[in-house]
Amino acid sequence: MKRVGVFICHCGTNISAAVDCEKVAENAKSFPGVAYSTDYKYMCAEPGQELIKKAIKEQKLDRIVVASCSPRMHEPTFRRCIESGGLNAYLLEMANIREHCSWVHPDDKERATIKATDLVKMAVAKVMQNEALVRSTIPITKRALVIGGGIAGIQAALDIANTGHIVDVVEKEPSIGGRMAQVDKTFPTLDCSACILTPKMVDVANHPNVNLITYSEIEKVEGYVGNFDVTIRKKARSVDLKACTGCGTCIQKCPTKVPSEFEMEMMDRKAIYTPFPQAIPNKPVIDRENCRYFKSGKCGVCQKVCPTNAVDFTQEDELVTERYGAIVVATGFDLFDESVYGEYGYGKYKDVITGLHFERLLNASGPTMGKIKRPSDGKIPQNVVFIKCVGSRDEAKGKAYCSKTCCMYTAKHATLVREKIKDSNAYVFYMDVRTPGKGYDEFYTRTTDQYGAKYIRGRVSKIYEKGDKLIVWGEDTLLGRPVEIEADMVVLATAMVAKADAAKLAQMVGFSYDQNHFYTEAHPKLAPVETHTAGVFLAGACQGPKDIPESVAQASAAAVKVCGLLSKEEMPTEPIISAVNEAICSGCGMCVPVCPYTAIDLKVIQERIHGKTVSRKVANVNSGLCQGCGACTVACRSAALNLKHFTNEQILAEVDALCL
Amino acid sequence: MERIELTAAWAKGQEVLAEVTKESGVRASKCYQCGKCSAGCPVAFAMDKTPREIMRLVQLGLMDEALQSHTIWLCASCDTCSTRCPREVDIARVMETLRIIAKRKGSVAEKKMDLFHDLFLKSVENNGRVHELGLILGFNIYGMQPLKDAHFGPSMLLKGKLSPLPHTIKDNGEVKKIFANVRKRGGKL
Amino acid sequence: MSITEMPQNWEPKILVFACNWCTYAGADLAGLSRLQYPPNIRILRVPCSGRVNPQFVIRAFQRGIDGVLVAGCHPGDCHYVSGNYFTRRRYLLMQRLLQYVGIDPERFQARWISGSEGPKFQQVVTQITEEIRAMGPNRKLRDAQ
Amino acid sequence: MKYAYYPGCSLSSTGVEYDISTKKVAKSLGIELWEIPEWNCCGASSAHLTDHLLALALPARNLAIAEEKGLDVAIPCAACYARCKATEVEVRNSKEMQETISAVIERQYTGKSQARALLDVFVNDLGLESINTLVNKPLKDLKVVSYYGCLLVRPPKLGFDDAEDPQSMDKLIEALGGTPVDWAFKTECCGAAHATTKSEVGFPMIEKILTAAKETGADCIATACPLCMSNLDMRQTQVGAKYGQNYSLPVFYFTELMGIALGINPQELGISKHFVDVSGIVKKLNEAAGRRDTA
Ligand SMILES: Cc1cc2nc3c(=O)[nH]c(=O)nc-3n(C[C@H](O)[C@H](O)[C@H](O)COP(=O)(O)OP(=O)(O)OC[C@H]3O[C@@H](n4cnc5c(N)ncnc54)[C@H](O)[C@@H]3O)c2cc1C
Ligand SMILES: Cc1cc2nc3c(=O)[nH]c(=O)nc-3n(C[C@H](O)[C@H](O)[C@H](O)COP(=O)(O)OP(=O)(O)OC[C@H]3O[C@@H](n4cnc5c(N)ncnc54)[C@H](O)[C@@H]3O)c2cc1C
Ligand code: SF4
Ligand code: SF4
Ligand code: SF4
Ligand code: SF4
Ligand code: SF4
Ligand code: SF4
Ligand code: SF4
Ligand code: SF4
Repeated sequence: MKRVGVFICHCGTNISAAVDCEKVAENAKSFPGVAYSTDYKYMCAEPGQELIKKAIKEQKLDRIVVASCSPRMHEPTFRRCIESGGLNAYLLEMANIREHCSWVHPDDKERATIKATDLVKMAVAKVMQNEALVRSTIPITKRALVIGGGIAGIQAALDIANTGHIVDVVEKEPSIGGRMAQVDKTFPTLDCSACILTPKMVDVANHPNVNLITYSEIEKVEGYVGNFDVTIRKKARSVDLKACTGCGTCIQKCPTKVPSEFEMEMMDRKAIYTPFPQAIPNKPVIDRENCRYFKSGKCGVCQKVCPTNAVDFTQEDELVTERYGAIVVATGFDLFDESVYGEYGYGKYKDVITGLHFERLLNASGPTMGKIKRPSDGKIPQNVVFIKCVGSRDEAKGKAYCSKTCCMYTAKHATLVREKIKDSNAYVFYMDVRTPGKGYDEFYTRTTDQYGAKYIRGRVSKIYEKGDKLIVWGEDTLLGRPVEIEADMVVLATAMVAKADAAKLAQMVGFSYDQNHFYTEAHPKLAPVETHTAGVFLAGACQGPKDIPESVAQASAAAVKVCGLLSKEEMPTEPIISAVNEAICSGCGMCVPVCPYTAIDLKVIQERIHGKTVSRKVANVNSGLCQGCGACTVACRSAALNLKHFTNEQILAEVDALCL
Repeated sequence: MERIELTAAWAKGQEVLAEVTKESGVRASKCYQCGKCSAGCPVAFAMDKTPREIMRLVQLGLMDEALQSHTIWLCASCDTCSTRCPREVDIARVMETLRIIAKRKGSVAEKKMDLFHDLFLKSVENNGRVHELGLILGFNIYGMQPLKDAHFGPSMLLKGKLSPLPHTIKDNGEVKKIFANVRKRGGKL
Repeated sequence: MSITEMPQNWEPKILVFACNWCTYAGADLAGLSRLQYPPNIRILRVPCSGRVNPQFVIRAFQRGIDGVLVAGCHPGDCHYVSGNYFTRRRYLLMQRLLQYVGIDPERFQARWISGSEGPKFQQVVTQITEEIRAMGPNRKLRDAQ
Repeated sequence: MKYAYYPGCSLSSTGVEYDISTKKVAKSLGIELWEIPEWNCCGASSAHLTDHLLALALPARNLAIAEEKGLDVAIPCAACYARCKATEVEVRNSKEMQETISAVIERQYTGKSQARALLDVFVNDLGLESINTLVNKPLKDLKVVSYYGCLLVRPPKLGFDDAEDPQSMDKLIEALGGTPVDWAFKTECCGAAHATTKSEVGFPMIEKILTAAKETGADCIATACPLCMSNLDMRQTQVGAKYGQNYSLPVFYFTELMGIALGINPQELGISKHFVDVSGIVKKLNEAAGRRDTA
């Protein structure tokens, strides 16, 4: 026999003013299963809790209903209370007779009392079906993985490592550093990007808790929070990192020149190369697609000149599998392919370039040694036109969103043109100037006031070459007149877009992305670094356009989340999850696509039927992934799935209790 | 400059704005006033308002001003603006619709152009095809500029480029019917 | 049953399935803000509006409930990513099913009410109570039993 | 290969040579053109300014006749093509419009018969390689800027070529043995719509295009539209006089250049009907061909 105890709270007069608590307690005595019912002034207070504990013992109660405030307020309190009274925490139900009753019906005590009675009746009916549930735990592997070694990945890795946890950083390129390494100076302070980035790169490389795994990619991810099994492909570098001293002799002697990706193809690199001088690791890699040895079997110069015998043509890709407790994804962004703007002639006119090209032109170790020169003829441009929102805020040809960084970096570029080129003009075509951020608008104001850049409100419609000039057609929308500029160079502030392989990576790790393939945070305001997948966190521009300060802030936030997770030995799991009744599951698989957390898969079980062993498919809920939403239970036509603590039977019992 | 009282203007423009929206299929609110249309418009130099300004007038419901502008008549229907608009606003279609409505309302800023189109269509209705010589002569006579482009005439005739007689199709009943049917459906031709 | 046979003092009884994260919290907020509404609704807490099996709704009508409201987070705001998306799809199916079994489909409603929309909660349940009251008691299935 | 052929009004007057050269070239390429009997004016520059339904109905009649024959329509004039294409697309995309139009023209038109630009047909259906193999008098050393005009490749969603930097005519010139010259005014509007009614507006537009073409050092302009032709050829001297320029820049229909390359006697193609003298170019081509013959 089940013995339910019912406890009606007055909440001082908060409840009792509108609900006749004694009467409700009295009514409850007649509900099936109720062995004891009482009311009290303050249930959550020490004496109230003692009252419950005492009743459990004296009345031999095996399940409890508390009718009081919202369970969102005190469910944990009363769960702890009955637990210390010797009952399983999940043998509690609450009836919300304050927020949902007394407070909203203060003037109709009779009907409020009827309603409170109904609510208690429902809770009693439900609790009769409650089962003891146990919170289990899963062990946590105390090692974190950071995917992507840009500024966001570097910062996250450093913060995690500094708390004493081990971090692996997997970077696709031969060096860490990301886009920030390509940028020359950074807004809003104009300090040199390398000067602030390089020390961080060195720190992360030298940190005893950090393993850099460069020139590598994620191949497979299995498992879930606490225990992700990740397979990493270490691409053949053709240089033995341990033997190589980074002397650079091989690079000097290599006869093969290839346009450098890092320098936006405005300069050459060799087939054996480091992407940039401050690269980390500062050891070369052979680009097998272009190396003569790999193309024709001839050459091998680098191997011959290497004093330490580090060049190894026979190296092969290596697959390693490692277990991690948490993952930070920090894979950054790409730039929009502006060649879709036929009217701007990108790709056709050499002196129409992107902002990133311009960064390299500004950089002292770039193709022009930091002198702003035109790619076509090396002349110093006098009139430089900047066009903002290229590919951003353009539904027709590009992306609908704002790329957030380009207003600022264009202001930076315009400032630098005026600073570096005597008598130059910087014209900026803009639609809006978006500079929210500390010191940002002041920076923009200096660009116009102090540096005299000319801002023209309007989008450019056409650029064409006339002699060695570029004619730019725009409208000054503030004047309402078409305008034309004879420019020497045009710089397009192209949109920040998701990495080409962003969706693939998200599918592999198992979290969601938006229509633009930026990664989706768990909540846009309150969980901006979490994903919907427990244990996977986001940092930097892979989640959406961001500048460096924001990327760093997000990285540190993600690191805290990771450390919070790794600081525990094991993790309790919520027992309110879905369970499969294998006996009646038909294996139809209807439930599988419904689960937002991909917690359900089909497994094969062996059964003995009439003395024969047969195997069949049944659904299998991964308790580490299930979050207990219950969507699957509705999808199952055989009613083989049920959600613990909110079972079909429990809910139907509540419905019946209310109606009958 | 005269101050516009926006609330009253907005209320007044609603009916025409609804017509423009319905007939052009363009929601003016989509335009974010970037000016790319005007920047590339080949006729902008001759217009009294840039195409973007026309869109702005429509957005604010200042329909009289839009309908009375020369711009809508000067637009060459080249589609440059619609092709490049980042918000996929079909401005050329808005211009077209405004012209049609201006004509309907009798507020035509470029009377001569309007006359030409009328003659053109009359020629089509009567002959099934356009008789270029007749059209040009007619236009210049009605338009009070009898000698305009006259110097092209003789050499055109010589080159066999202008026929003194209209080209007609044998049975023009079908084309006449098309005009009649369009009129029946409310077309003001 | 004709209107004249309507029991005296009849009050509609309405069952509200409220998702734990949005609508239940919205109802709590209505309480905290002391926003009054008719005492005809009874809230049944579910983790997500997507947990509501059409079976539950049918059962309630069978047992004589006068109206059912399923309420959850706004589309796109679901605590469980996509649960309310299923609710949306099932809603129309449910209404058709009810029509089939002879219940006025208007007795069944689905609404999106977030945790910060206390006033909206008040407004929605007030409105629904009045609508159901106007429809009179649901007898169809109970009588058929 | 068989197409319905819609010449349009201009090709029987100002653009006769376009009609003549089209027919000759199609014949030697083995393309059969079935001229739509009793075709009517598509309403080109005027109908769409007066009434949207009329603007769709006029071209629809011609398209409907072609549809009855089961043929797509090859259209040389860019303006006619644009109107016909707009009709085809609107009818195909809306059942309602299809019914309305069919009722207005009192013929059935479903949008199945497609409006095709003649250039598109030559370049994409017949193909550049086939054309190239038939060339026997290549346009050697002839530098040509291709002028597509504003209507041929717009709107981009309907076009058969890139709306900002179309290539088909350039590639065709190349296939004919000529040298296509890249420039930025391929699709700039020449203001043909205002040629008669407000020519003062058209002049600066024509000036821009002719100046840009001249600056590239090209020998001539190739065009695909009789309205562009009138503006660039017939009005060239007038515009030149106004801006103090002597362009002397011959303008050809691309079909004329094709005809010449295919070995058809230039006179038969109607090139003597041009206003700007083309004899210099013909002579140059003949000399080149002669050199080749004797070599
Ligand atoms: C022209 C320009 C100028 C700018 N100027 C400034 C400025 O002055 N100030 C400022 O604050 N911001 C500036 N920014 C913005 C700044 O570049 C970004 O905020 C910053 O780079 C974002 O860092 P991140 O680490 O998120 O991404 P990234 O820098 O893109 O780094 C991502 C890293 O992940 C790696 N990766 C990608 N995919 C994978 C994968 N599948 N597996 C493994 N590794 C992967 C990449 O190789 C890369 O190393 C500028 C941006 C541009 C385009
Ligand atoms: C009108 C308006 C609308 C907004 N709307 C949005 C929106 O829609 N979305 C959005 O994302 N953001 C919005 N914001 C911004 C949002 O309010 C802030 O981002 C957010 O409140 C910042 O949180 P905070 O904790 O940093 O600061 P606060 O919210 O200011 O909290 C600071 C706390 O510190 C306490 N405190 C201050 N000094 C001391 C002291 N010396 N000792 C102890 N305690 C102290 C204060 O009492 C306060 O409780 C809005 C802001 C405004 C003004
Ligand atoms: S349990 Fe809730 S209702 Fe009771 S006294 Fe505490 S706060 Fe008030
Ligand atoms: S591979 Fe050899 S030569 Fe090249 S940098 Fe390393 S040690 Fe020097
Ligand atoms: S083998 Fe390849 S990498 Fe080495 S020197 Fe030759 S080309 Fe360069
Ligand atoms: S940040 Fe500025 S330039 Fe960049 S997309 Fe946004 S508004 Fe345009
Ligand atoms: S309850 Fe929700 S999270 Fe759990 S398995 Fe079912 S659908 Fe997935
Ligand atoms: S649990 Fe239900 S839905 Fe899932 S496979 Fe089994 S029978 Fe099908
Ligand atoms: S281009 Fe489009 S969005 Fe921009 S002003 Fe013109 S109509 Fe508006
Ligand atoms: S269609 Fe009209 S408004 Fe648009 S660019 Fe052409 S001439 Fe200008």
